[in-house]
Amino acid sequence: NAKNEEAGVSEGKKGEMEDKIVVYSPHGKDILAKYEKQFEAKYGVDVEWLDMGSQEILDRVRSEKNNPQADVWWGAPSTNFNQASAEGLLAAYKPTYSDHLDEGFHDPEWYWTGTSQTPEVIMYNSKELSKEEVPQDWNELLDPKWKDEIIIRYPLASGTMRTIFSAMIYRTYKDTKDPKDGYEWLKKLDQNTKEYSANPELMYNKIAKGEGSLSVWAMPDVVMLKENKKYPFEFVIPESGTPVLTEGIAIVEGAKHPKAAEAFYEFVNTKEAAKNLAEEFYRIPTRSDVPDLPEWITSTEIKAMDIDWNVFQEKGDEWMKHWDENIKSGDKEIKE
Amino acid sequence: MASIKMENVQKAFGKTIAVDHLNLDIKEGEFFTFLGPSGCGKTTTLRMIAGFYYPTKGIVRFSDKDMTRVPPEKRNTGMVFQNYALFPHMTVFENVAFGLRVRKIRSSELKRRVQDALQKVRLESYRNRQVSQLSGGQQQRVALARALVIEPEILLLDEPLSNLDAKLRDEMRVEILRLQRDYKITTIYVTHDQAEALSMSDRIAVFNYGICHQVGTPAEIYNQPANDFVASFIGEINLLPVQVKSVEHENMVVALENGEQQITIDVPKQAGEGDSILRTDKDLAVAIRPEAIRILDVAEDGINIFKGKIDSVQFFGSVVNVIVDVQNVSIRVDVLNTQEVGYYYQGKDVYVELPPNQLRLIPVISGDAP
Amino acid sequence: MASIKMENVQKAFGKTIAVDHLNLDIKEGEFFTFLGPSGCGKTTTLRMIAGFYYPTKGIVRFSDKDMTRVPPEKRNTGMVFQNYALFPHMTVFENVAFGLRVRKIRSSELKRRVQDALQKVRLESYRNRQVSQLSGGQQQRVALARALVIEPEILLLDEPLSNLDAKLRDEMRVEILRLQRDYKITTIYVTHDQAEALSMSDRIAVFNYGICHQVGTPAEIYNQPANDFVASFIGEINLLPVQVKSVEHENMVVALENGEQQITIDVPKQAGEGDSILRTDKDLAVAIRPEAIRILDVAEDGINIFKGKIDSVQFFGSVVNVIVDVQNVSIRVDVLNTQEVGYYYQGKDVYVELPPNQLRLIPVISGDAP
Amino acid sequence: MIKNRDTRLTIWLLLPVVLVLAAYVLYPSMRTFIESLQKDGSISLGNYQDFFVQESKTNLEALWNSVYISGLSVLVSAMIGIPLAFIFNRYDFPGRSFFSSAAILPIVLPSLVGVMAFLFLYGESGLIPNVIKDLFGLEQVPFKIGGLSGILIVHAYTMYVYFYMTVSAAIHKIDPSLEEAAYNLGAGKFKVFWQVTFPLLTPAIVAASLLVFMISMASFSAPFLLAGGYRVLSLQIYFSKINGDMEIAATQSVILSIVSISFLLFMRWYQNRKDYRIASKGIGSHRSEVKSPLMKWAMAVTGIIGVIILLLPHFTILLLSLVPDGTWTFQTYPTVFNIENYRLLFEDPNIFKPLRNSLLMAVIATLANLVFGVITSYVLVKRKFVGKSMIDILVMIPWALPATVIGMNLIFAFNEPSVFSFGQILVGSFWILPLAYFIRHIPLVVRSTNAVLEQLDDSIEEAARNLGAKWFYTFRKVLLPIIMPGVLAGTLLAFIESVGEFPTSVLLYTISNRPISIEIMNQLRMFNMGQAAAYGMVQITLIVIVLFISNRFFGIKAEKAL
Ligand SMILES: Nc1ncnc2c1ncn2[C@@H]1O[C@H](COP(=O)(O)OP(=O)(O)OP(=O)(O)O)[C@@H](O)[C@H]1O
Ligand SMILES: Nc1ncnc2c1ncn2[C@@H]1O[C@H](COP(=O)(O)OP(=O)(O)OP(=O)(O)O)[C@@H](O)[C@H]1O
Ligand SMILES: [Mg+2]
Ligand SMILES: [Mg+2]
Repeated sequence: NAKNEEAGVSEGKKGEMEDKIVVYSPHGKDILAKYEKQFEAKYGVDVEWLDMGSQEILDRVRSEKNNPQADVWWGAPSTNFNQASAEGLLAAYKPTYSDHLDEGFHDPEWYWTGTSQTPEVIMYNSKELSKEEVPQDWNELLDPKWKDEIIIRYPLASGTMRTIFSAMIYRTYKDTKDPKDGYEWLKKLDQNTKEYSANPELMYNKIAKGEGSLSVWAMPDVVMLKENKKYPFEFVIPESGTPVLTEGIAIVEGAKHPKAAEAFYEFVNTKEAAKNLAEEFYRIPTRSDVPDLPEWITSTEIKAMDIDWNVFQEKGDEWMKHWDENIKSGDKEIKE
Repeated sequence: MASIKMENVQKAFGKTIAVDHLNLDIKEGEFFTFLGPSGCGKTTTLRMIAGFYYPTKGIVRFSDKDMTRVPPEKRNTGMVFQNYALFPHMTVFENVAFGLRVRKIRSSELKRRVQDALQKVRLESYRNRQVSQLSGGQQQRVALARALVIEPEILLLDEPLSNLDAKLRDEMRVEILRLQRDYKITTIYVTHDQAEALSMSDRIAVFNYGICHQVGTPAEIYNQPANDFVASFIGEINLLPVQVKSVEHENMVVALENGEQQITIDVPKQAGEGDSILRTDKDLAVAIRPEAIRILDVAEDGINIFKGKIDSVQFFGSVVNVIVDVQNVSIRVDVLNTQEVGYYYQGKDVYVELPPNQLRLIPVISGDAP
Repeated sequence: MASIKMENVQKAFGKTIAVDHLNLDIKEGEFFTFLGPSGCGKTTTLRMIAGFYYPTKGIVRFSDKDMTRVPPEKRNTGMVFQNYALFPHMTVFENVAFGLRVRKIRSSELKRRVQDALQKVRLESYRNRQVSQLSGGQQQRVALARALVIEPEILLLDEPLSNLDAKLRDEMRVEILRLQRDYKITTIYVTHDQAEALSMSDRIAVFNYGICHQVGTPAEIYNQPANDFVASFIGEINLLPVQVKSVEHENMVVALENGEQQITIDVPKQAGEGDSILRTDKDLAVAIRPEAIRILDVAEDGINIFKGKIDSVQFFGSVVNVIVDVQNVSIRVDVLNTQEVGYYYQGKDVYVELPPNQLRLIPVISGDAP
Repeated sequence: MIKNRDTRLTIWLLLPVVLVLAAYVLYPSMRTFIESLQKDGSISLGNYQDFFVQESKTNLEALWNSVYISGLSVLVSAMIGIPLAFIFNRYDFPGRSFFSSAAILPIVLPSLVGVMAFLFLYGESGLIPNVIKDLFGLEQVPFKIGGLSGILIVHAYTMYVYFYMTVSAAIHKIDPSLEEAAYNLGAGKFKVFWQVTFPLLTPAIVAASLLVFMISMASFSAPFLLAGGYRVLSLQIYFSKINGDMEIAATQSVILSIVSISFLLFMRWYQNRKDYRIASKGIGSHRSEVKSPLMKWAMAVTGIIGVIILLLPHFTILLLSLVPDGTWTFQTYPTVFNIENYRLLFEDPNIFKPLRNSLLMAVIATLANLVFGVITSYVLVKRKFVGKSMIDILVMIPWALPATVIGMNLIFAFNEPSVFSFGQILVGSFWILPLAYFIRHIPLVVRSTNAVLEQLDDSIEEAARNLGAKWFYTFRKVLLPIIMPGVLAGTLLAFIESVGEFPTSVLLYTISNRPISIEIMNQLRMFNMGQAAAYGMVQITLIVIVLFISNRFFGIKAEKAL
């Protein structure tokens, strides 16, 4: 019946739809090009997209506030969307599949809805380390034996890393309301960290070539690298639980092509689309009604950390700023 | 052809006054020269005539028309710049044709006139050369042709020869005179070379520190300088500071400042001139050209004959320059380089005669310079 | 002080031979001048002496020591460049001190010597100025002081006056001579100005197209030029192509090429010279300086007196230049600007006398130039 | 009443110059400044206070690091650029003219891939260290770059060109007789160099130092990629902006600008303190005689090695573009080579769009630069008016400001309608990028035009007017043709830099004008190193073709631009 529903939507609105739609998305050329083609074939609406980092999208949507260029923002951690909706950058839209989304997978006011989940994991170079040696939980990363083995993406510009670091603080913060222990933890991690890489590509490269052997990163990316790009990577899901990010989609406030935007919004999160994304692009769907998911999703047991994302949004900047200014050892890179 | 009149012209650059109280009256077809040392305002005056500067005060007229504020492109003057200012990206032909193109002359006539001008400066065969491939003298001729081809009413030449060597200068001088006579253009020539000025000009204006000291024919300027600056700037001259002793009808007697010699001077025939100079509050000097002085081996009878000793003899080619010391006053005497020259040698005792009719009493203004 | 000897020196740049077959012998303390038109190899020769070029062939000796390949900084010559080449980033004092600093002279002595040199060129009060704040003449004196302060054995001056105006040139000339005499340094002076060369030098070498045509004292060069190039390059001269008619003991008779006039020439006293010139395969010409010719109003008795008509009169200051046409041969006569000058005017019939003892028969080589 | 025609003309010419500078340089900067004064909704200096008294001192640290890196970059670039300029301009050896052109190749390196190429070359797992390690059987790689040293090396590599170009030009202008005078006074080679030649190069060195300092202050790609944790001000601005702290970003921008402009003023003062004008009166200069043949060949060999080192990053990009993605991950050396990346690239129907965009925008911006540069420079050099030095400084400001700041300025100024944008919102439109390129390259074109105009004798213009030509005719038919070659050299350089521009592009691009550099960045973001490199190769080829054509058919040499 979902199929009919969707068909109804499309047929009903086809006539009034604008002839163009602009999508901002960090999903990259492969995904975007594919959905562009399908959407254009189906609706005859010209899809244009810009791919850039989610943080950059937020930044850009902000600077284009007076003259919005984008219609749809597809893909970013929910924290980014929360921030954007707080600044009035998003338009509310309740999609047809809203019933199939669990509580945490959408904005209460429907400013965004989730499309996929991203658990954060410990990633390692499978040529350098065996499955047994690898730390099984966050705290094991602090073991001095990993000194100078850990290479981390520079967290300030990375939603993934911000989430992980915030989660590390949040673990104790939620009880004590004091980030001190978390800061302590991060300080120790910093001592084991060899380098903060400017972009993911550099981090992959360094870990693949053995300059370091451990990192923390998002699971779908690790799987994708391993399967598609033949990197010698494996991952471990921390035993004590891991933050699971929700990636979402939203319509930009003041969008110039609102009808087409809604169509696209629906289109990329149909059951088929979700399944396809899971199979081809290693994304774990948020919809609870997607059948026949690939084996790596069903067999992996993820223990999600219980997180109040509002706290993340509220405190995140402050925590990261503190990390940046007080924890990160500035001479890390100058040492060599 | 046009006459040029400058009426009480002044030009100031900020606080420096480059030209002041200038009154000039240049006749049609005249070859007029501005002469003076570096920085005396020659170029400034020329540029006011060309229209590159506007006078601070005063009026510039061409044939009685007020041109003071007319822009340069409307003045129809032809100018040859000191460095020629040829357009480096054009050939000789194009350079010369430029002024005609601006005037929208028909192509066939343009060709004819350029050809004609190039012929006049004897450069027909160079017409398609780039100007950078010409020698200095040839470049100058292109500059001349370029200025002449537009048939200007006035030709302005700003030290056009100062970059050339002596030999080439001589040739170019003849060339310029020939062309000026051919075209019969009112011409103003700027130079600091007095030989050039004397040999070429109809009339000369001598400048110093922005002031025009004298205007006159070469012979007037040379033989009757208005003051010691003009006298010493034009050619060599002996200037002896003196005090007037007595004035009679036909001559006067002056004393050198060392007080020992007395010199007799013929009073110029023009009535009153002798008087006016006596009424000036300036110091006075007796001036005599070195070539006007005679050297005598033995004392002769006559006036103004003084005993002296030869201090040095310098050989300048056609002229030999003998410095005679007359009781600590150095007197320069020029004699032609003929057979007798060998007779003069350092230390020889001689007599010098200063003919009274060649002596002139002039005011000394050198101390007055700003 | 040192003597300089150049033995069969040649310098080629690629295919152009700038200097060839050069033999010079410059004595200690001499003021020696290289004279010649632009591009004749003067600078090249000077630079070989300074060590900036190495000769392609031949040997350069200073006081009999072979210096041919010694680098410039080891030659102890002082050079004044045409453009002065003052260091723009240093003050006057620092410029002059440079050579001493290089020699590691103690500071107190250095000060004394620089002070001394600046005094000699009369620039003490300018010591702390930047060189760009000096006038051309002052800059030249700095350049001189800089070259002199190191007490070089040889002083080299490459057209040091060519950028100055006539007045300043005269002053600087005197200055240079005074300093050369003071310091008693062997000096080589490069110029293309013949008046300069004649008035300053002990000896002169005249160059053209890389060849040295004559070496001699100014009087020798002027009065006994080796050929028509030297004759016409040094001062004005009348050159009349002739054919020898008859040779006697004390004089010979030649005919002008128009065949009408016959001229009698005293044979020089030096034995054989008259002969050698007759044996050359070159064309011959009679040379006479314009100042040696006399103008007569009426025919007088005597030899070499010809009738003619005044073609033009040009006023050059101390000298008046009269062109007399003698049956289509132009003869230039210089007379001093004295009272009588007014007597000469265009079209006047006159007689010219060419004194036989002032006439010289010389070979014509002008056609030989490469 | 305006006194005369000339003054009137000056005013007419000045008008557009002042307008453009006010609208696109001054106004955006002022907007940023005003933004920096906003704190919690009121106007105050609070942001500046925070900057300096902040407890952790990160901002001060970043400021210090920026200045420190910029200072070092100046030193290192000078140490490479000056000797190279000497070798190529003072000595004649086989292949000299080829090498002297090759020496400017670093400017055709695309910024992002270029930096990546450096990592692949000299990083810990880079080719060179590993080749050396394997050749000599070492335990460890002998050296690697990263962090500070990485930034420095990349800066030195890309910025020595400025020293090379300015010093080369200055060497040509030095009258050789000055050096000869020093030899003649007994100074040896060493002394002559240090006491005469080198001081005379001061203006050129000052100019180049200024450039390198300002560009290093503003440098983005290198610290961004090479030193994730090393704090420099240009990155701080970027992160503040990303974090949403616009006021802080503006404050940091203003402070960075103040440092750069102070340095600019300091250098001007220093240069004007002494007189370096060579009072030569036009004596033909001659090359010193060539010494031993051994020397000659040593020079040639040094030249060849130098050029190989210069070209290594370009070769690395070529190499990367030939290695299919996924075959060079953990392996030390790549094993598979094919043109898969190019195939993938050219399969994309949209491949040529960024290329076309970049070219189109570069052409628009450069044309504007050409027109504006010539007029501005003419007014500055040949006309007299009050406030000249003010205009002079305004012209230089786009160099004193980091590209990121220029981008920010434009966002602040033009994300709402203003008179200067004819009532349009420029942010998000096609025109914002050409405008940004135009602004960034104002100083470049004006400077190179100044250089030719200053050499042009005033009397040329006067001669034309004397012959009856009006000002505009004179300008068109006489001045322009004479100065064009010099002007075009500067314009060519501006064009090349526009084609590869990254830091402002990343802030301002939109769908309709996405340029090459952004395309490359996105390939990188999607881990398609190979395709990014292939794209980089396309960009390099494009620029080289432009260079070649302009050199070959129009005789314009970009290396003569400064
Ligand atoms: N544009 C100007 N601005 C300021 N002062 C000027 C300007 N042009 C000339 N002067 C000053 O005016 C005076 C006269 O200058 P001018 O150029 O007329 O001299 P000149 O007689 O042509 O000298 P020279 O023989 O050196 O060319 C000089 O003191 C000069 O410094
Ligand atoms: N470095 C060089 N390379 C090639 N040819 C040269 C070089 N230097 C001089 N020449 C040539 O050698 C000849 C003599 O030049 P030189 O400079 O000695 O002339 P000059 O007598 O000093 O002339 P001027 O009076 O013009 O200075 C000229 O034909 C010149 O072109
Ligand atoms: Mg002048
Ligand atoms: Mg010379």
